Amino acid sequence: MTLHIDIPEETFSGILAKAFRNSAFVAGFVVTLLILAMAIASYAWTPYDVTRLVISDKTQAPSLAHWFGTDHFGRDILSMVMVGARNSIAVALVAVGIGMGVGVPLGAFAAARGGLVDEALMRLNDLVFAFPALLSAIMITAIFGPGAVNAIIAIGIFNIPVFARVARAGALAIWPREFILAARAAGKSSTQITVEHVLPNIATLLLVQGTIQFALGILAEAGLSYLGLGAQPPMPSWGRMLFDAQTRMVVAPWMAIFPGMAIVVTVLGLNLLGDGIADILDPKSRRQR
Amino acid sequence: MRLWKTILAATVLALATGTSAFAARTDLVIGIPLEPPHLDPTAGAAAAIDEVLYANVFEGLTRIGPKGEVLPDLAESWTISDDGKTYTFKLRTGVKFHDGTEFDANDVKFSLDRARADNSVNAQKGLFAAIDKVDVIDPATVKVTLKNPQGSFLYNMGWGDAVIVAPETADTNKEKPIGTGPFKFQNWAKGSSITLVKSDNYWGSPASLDKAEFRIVPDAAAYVPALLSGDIQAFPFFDADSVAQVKDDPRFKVVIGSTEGETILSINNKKPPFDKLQVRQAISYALDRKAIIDGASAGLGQPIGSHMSPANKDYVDLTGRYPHDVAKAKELLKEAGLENGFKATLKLPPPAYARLGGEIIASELRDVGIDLEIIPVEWAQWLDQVFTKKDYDLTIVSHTEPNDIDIYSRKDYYFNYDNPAFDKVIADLNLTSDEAKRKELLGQAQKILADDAVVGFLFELPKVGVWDAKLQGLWENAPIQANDLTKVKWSD
Amino acid sequence: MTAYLLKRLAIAIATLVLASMVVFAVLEVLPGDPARLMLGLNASADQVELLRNQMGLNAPLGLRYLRWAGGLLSLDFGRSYTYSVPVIDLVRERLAVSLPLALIALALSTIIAIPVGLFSASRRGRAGDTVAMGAAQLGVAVPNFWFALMLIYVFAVWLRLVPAGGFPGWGAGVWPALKSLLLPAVALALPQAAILARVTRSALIEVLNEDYIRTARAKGLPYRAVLWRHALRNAMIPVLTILGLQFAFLLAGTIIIENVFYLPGLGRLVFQAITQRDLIVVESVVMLLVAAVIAVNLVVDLSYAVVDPRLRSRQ
Amino acid sequence: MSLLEIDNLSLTIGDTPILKDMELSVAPGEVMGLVGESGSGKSMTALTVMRLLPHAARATGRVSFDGIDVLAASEDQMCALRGDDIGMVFQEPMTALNPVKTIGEQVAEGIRWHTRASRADAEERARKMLDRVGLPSAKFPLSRYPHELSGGQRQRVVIAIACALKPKLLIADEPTTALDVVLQAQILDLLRDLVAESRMGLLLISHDLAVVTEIADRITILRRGEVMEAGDTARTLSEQSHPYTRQLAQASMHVPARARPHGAASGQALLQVESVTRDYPGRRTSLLRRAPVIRAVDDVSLSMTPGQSIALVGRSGCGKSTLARMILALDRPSSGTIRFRGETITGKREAELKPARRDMQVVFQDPYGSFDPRQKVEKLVAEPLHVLEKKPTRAERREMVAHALHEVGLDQRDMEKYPHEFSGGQRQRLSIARAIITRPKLVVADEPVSALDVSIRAQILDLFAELNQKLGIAYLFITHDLTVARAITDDVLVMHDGKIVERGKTNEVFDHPRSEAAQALVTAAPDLHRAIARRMQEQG
Repeated sequence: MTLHIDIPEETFSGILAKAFRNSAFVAGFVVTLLILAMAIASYAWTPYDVTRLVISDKTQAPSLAHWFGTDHFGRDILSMVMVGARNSIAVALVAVGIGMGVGVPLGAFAAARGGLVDEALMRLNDLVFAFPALLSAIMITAIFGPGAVNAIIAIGIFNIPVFARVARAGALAIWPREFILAARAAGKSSTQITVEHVLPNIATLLLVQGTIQFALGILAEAGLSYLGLGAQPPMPSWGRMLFDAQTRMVVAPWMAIFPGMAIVVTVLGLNLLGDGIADILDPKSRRQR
Repeated sequence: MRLWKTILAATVLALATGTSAFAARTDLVIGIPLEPPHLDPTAGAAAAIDEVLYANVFEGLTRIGPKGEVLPDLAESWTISDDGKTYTFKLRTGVKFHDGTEFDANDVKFSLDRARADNSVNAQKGLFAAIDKVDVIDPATVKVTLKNPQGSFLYNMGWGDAVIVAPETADTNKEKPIGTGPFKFQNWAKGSSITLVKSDNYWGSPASLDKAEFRIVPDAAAYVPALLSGDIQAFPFFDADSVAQVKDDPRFKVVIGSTEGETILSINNKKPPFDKLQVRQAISYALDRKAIIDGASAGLGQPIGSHMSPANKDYVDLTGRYPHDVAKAKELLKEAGLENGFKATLKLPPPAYARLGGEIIASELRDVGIDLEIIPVEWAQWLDQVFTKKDYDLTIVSHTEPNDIDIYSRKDYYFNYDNPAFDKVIADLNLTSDEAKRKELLGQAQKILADDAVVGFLFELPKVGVWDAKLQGLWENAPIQANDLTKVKWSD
Repeated sequence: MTAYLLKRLAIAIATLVLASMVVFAVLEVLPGDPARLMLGLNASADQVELLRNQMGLNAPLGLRYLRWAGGLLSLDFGRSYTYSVPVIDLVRERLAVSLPLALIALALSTIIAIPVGLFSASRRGRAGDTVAMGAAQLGVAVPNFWFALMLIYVFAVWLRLVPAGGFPGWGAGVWPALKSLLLPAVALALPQAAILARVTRSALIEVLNEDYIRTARAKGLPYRAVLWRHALRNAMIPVLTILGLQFAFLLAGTIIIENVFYLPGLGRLVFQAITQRDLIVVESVVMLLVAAVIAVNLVVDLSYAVVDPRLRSRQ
Repeated sequence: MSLLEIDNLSLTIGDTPILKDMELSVAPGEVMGLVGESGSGKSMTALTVMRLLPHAARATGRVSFDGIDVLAASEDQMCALRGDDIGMVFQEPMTALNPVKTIGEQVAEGIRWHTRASRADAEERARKMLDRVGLPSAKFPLSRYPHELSGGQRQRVVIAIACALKPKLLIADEPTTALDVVLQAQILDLLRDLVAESRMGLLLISHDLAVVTEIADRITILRRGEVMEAGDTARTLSEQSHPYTRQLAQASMHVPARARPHGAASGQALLQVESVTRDYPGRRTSLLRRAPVIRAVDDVSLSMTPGQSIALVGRSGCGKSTLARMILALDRPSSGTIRFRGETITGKREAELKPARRDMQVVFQDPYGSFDPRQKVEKLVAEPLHVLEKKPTRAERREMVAHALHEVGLDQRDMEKYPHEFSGGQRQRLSIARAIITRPKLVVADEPVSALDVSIRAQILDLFAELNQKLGIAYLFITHDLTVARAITDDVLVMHDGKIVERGKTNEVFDHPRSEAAQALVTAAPDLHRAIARRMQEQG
């Protein structure tokens, strides 16, 4: 099932100008930027110190002092969301990094080499895909102990076959192209060809897949920390905040609303960004011939 | 969009007719957090087994009442010899097991001998250690001779692990429990619920409930919706944090009682720097019990200064020994040569008191310079790493067994605490049955533990019970891990 | 066709064996001793050792693997440490919850997603399309346990139409059992429907650009007939792929939903088994899930051949 | 009253103008040829008549078919017309049929839709129609799937679909462009018979003047959406009153000036191919028997001398591209050896091929596919320098690229641009620049001009001729177009089913083809001179 790839034909500046007319891209870009800024800002400053527990002002409603209200330990939820962003983004980003870093070369190599190597990689992929992702992530964190690092590894492992499959499909669509034959006629080795010609041409495909996996990573991290297997206290995480909020839904609904919204907005932003990029660089949408 | 509207309307209509009308009720659904691994109280330590079966399905010679007092049960009455070593129990007659077989003295001898045998898998073998021999005088009388007088023997015979089972069904109790209680076992849907129904051949006054279902609800978050939607009518051990959501609701009653659970910050006494007394005392000074109770148990539960439940008649209030004093704690740390603090790990088992309490304690100890790394563990890992291998610095756990101050004298218990003076007090306690003498000895024991700051004594785990306002007869306290339904009935 | 079938079958079996080795190896590393857990606080060390031998935990690794794998083939999964009951019975009970839940969720997701995908593909770029895809974006972004919470408080607590959780068992009648599966199924179906709608839409748009669609229109077929008779069938392959993945996820990935609704499903069985170090249950159920996923993939592969004749003859 | 009347039709898609005040009419039984280069709007005219335009299209003016005002008709009216009164055949047969439906279903569908016939009747008529277009039921049962048919056979199915209900007007948009010469002749004959048989009007759209001249009664020449000239085919093409018509006609017949064949072959042979064979594993029909072997190249031997230019002609699928790739060492022969400048190159590892690669390069067919759009021209043209012994410095490299660009008639500054900033013809020049930058001894050109428009094709052939003279590069020209072979090469090899069936001087072979395959090629190949002459006789 090879993917039919039309190579977009546009200069970089042309693409950029086009990007800012695409609503999905702009919305996604702005939201993602905001969340990133919030996460980075939290290193320097947050309205309150998230490690200080002030039991006396426990579960206060949103007020001028605490815009998002306080949680069951009296911690400021806005600060927790900001620091939580740092954790979620870090986990998802590194997990995608692992997925791409290992998956893409594997996929590209399999496509370039073909034959036995390709078959072996595909079987490996099927094997990892066969394992239920969330369950296996739980097994991994149960073995090595919960914590952000283990969550990264658990989520990262399941990104590898995704990128391997996408990279392979993309590369297989590029290899029969004539400019590859020309490069072979110029005596270039399959590795040189992969680096110079194949990877740049499937870059957009990987970028789009990257944003999607990033968004899924955020959700996976939230799921793991909801089960108590993600980042450990005093490091706040959105999933954990949702878990703590559950038993206080009726009394303190803001404890559930704001972290939930943070997850939704971040994932929405990333998906829109992904869609925007796909639309901009997808030649089919522009071909009116 | 038209399609959507029709689908929504149809589902709402169909579901509305399905809810059950409220008849005068004789059934009850009780929510419990943990599912028992099996249904034989004489072969497992899990509290959940007793919570379902104690007094409802199985009965012992004696029984522990709602206030922790010892009541007669299958033993109608008993006489104790002067030297306190031989007990002669007069058994009730005409008692039948749920499978119709007769109950008599032979069953008692079989149960006691089985529990104290070498290859017995009974989780509390210590209860029977003092027994020398058991003799059947006649079908309604049993004589038990002890090796040495034991003040708590009658109390011990009231434990869930000491219930009387029939030889024919002893081995199959794990799956199909056969006892003599007012309820008999009906069905066990693994992972979901255990159902008991009224026994038709009970010797005593029959239960008022026809059917009692214990439904397993592991996630505290699901308690409130289950209550509010009427799925479950009673939670004997409700989640402290969720109480705020139901306490003003007229449909429900919130009953705060006490348990035998001393919630403590256990310290590994042999592991430096915790082997230094000043460090352990500094920790006790750093703890703000009130904040911990507010944060971890929604303000419910009494602070404790030593290993004794305030509801116990021999309780000595030692909470004043270490008031919350950050400066004193820092001073003590300086004395111990650790003025700029140190790092340590805090391993937390799953229950809410541990996971919430742990975060608060970590924050409080951080104020005095002790930087704790929180490591959440499951019970299996806790038992393996903390309890068996003693591979821990600090941990939080609530010891819910009654009268268990003697654990500090047990050899290689996970506290790694070894104080001959304390061991002597406990040894004397075991030998005396005179109440006044026992009270004096227990007081000494509590004082030693407080002075040595063996652990950080936090609070007595409250029993937070929430059930339908029209429900009567459920216990307020939990002197023993049980949900005695014998007296439970609907008021309307 | 048979060549295609046999090749896929051989691959499936190879993957299965490989997976069983991985599962066994991973679980040997798992810290925590099940025997100690079963005996509780006061059991002495030699009692624990006695139990370990009884359960054969001390036998050499290779032997235990072969014994276990052999058992798997004869469907004798061995006895659970915590429940001391044959694992197969446990699994059968839990499957009675997880399988219908997965099927209902999959049905719900398909019934919602395919029409929405078709609708927005045929109105590409217009208002209907952007609204539908906006909703799909939201559907994917909402964490399903958060959505489940909302569902409980609206439909169970406030409207009291459905139970807030728990599973009465099929014995208690089909309707009450179904009612208790409804909310969890909806909570699971939402993100899946969102993903499936987006995939259906992009697959259809891809197909609608093909030349044979223009040939069909040149035959005089109106747009709607072209969409149903020509476009939909060609767009099936990517849709089938996603359906296969979703069913595999719905079978095993629902731990969180099972927790929120306290349903005795497969997910929670394995989650508890991991926490209680009930190795036999974890190994067997994970293997069962892996086998199910491989079977589903095999079915999806075969359905490709049914949908697309080109695959039938190819190597 | 003519069947189809279009006058001052203007069409814009989004904000780009496509057609301006266009007129055209087709009478029943008449064949109207619509000729124009790519981008002239000829396909859009057809789609306007069928009302199959994209959303953003806006059409003004009058298009009347059989008295019906097409532009004002409702969608239902148009659905009733399409497939029943107007049939359409498209260019690309490989993708024109639905891959998941049988050919029977796809032909019968139109019939059932319009006539409400029962399944059995519709299939019966479909069966008859398929026989009529030359797909006998013995070999082509209704249950066959498109992927089981060749390009030519699929085009016949498309024609069957279009003519199933004996439409009044048949529109054929470049029906044979994707087929080889012999197939093209067969399909044109089929169209001519079908039109004559039921007095259908035929609007034949093509960029190939020769094809249109052979079949069309009247002709309309379109350029950038405007009608340049229209009238009887013979008169219009012989008088060539409009300058654009003249330019088109001459370009079609252009033969580049070649002073003299490059110095007679002397010295050591450049290339020797000795009994080379290439087998591919066929589809495994049953599990037990080994898969039947497909022999693409069968025991081929040839040799080339420096500076010589040879044409390799044959129908599509005859193995000429496979042979070329083996010569370029991009594919390994199953048996036989290839020696290039005395060195055996078959069976060598990539590293050992470096010296050979320095002296041979390749030019491909598709100008859009032969360049990586992600890189600038400078890097692309300089790619072959990779094989040079000593790597040139950046400055030297830019110098060599500038020189190569100049040689192919492009500007130095083009080095900084991306491939998509060039037209099809310019890209082919870039391709040639890339091929000659290392001063190779042999350039293999695989259908280098077949994707280009007529006028540009002539310029590129001139460039090839000029470079052959100046740099003494030997060419191996692969083409299915005999006029190209005749124009540019001295010798020709005719291939059929993997074998070389005839070889010799290009003109001699083409004037007196001996082998049966060569004869078929020569008779089928459209030739503008011959076509005009024949038309003149008919139309007097």
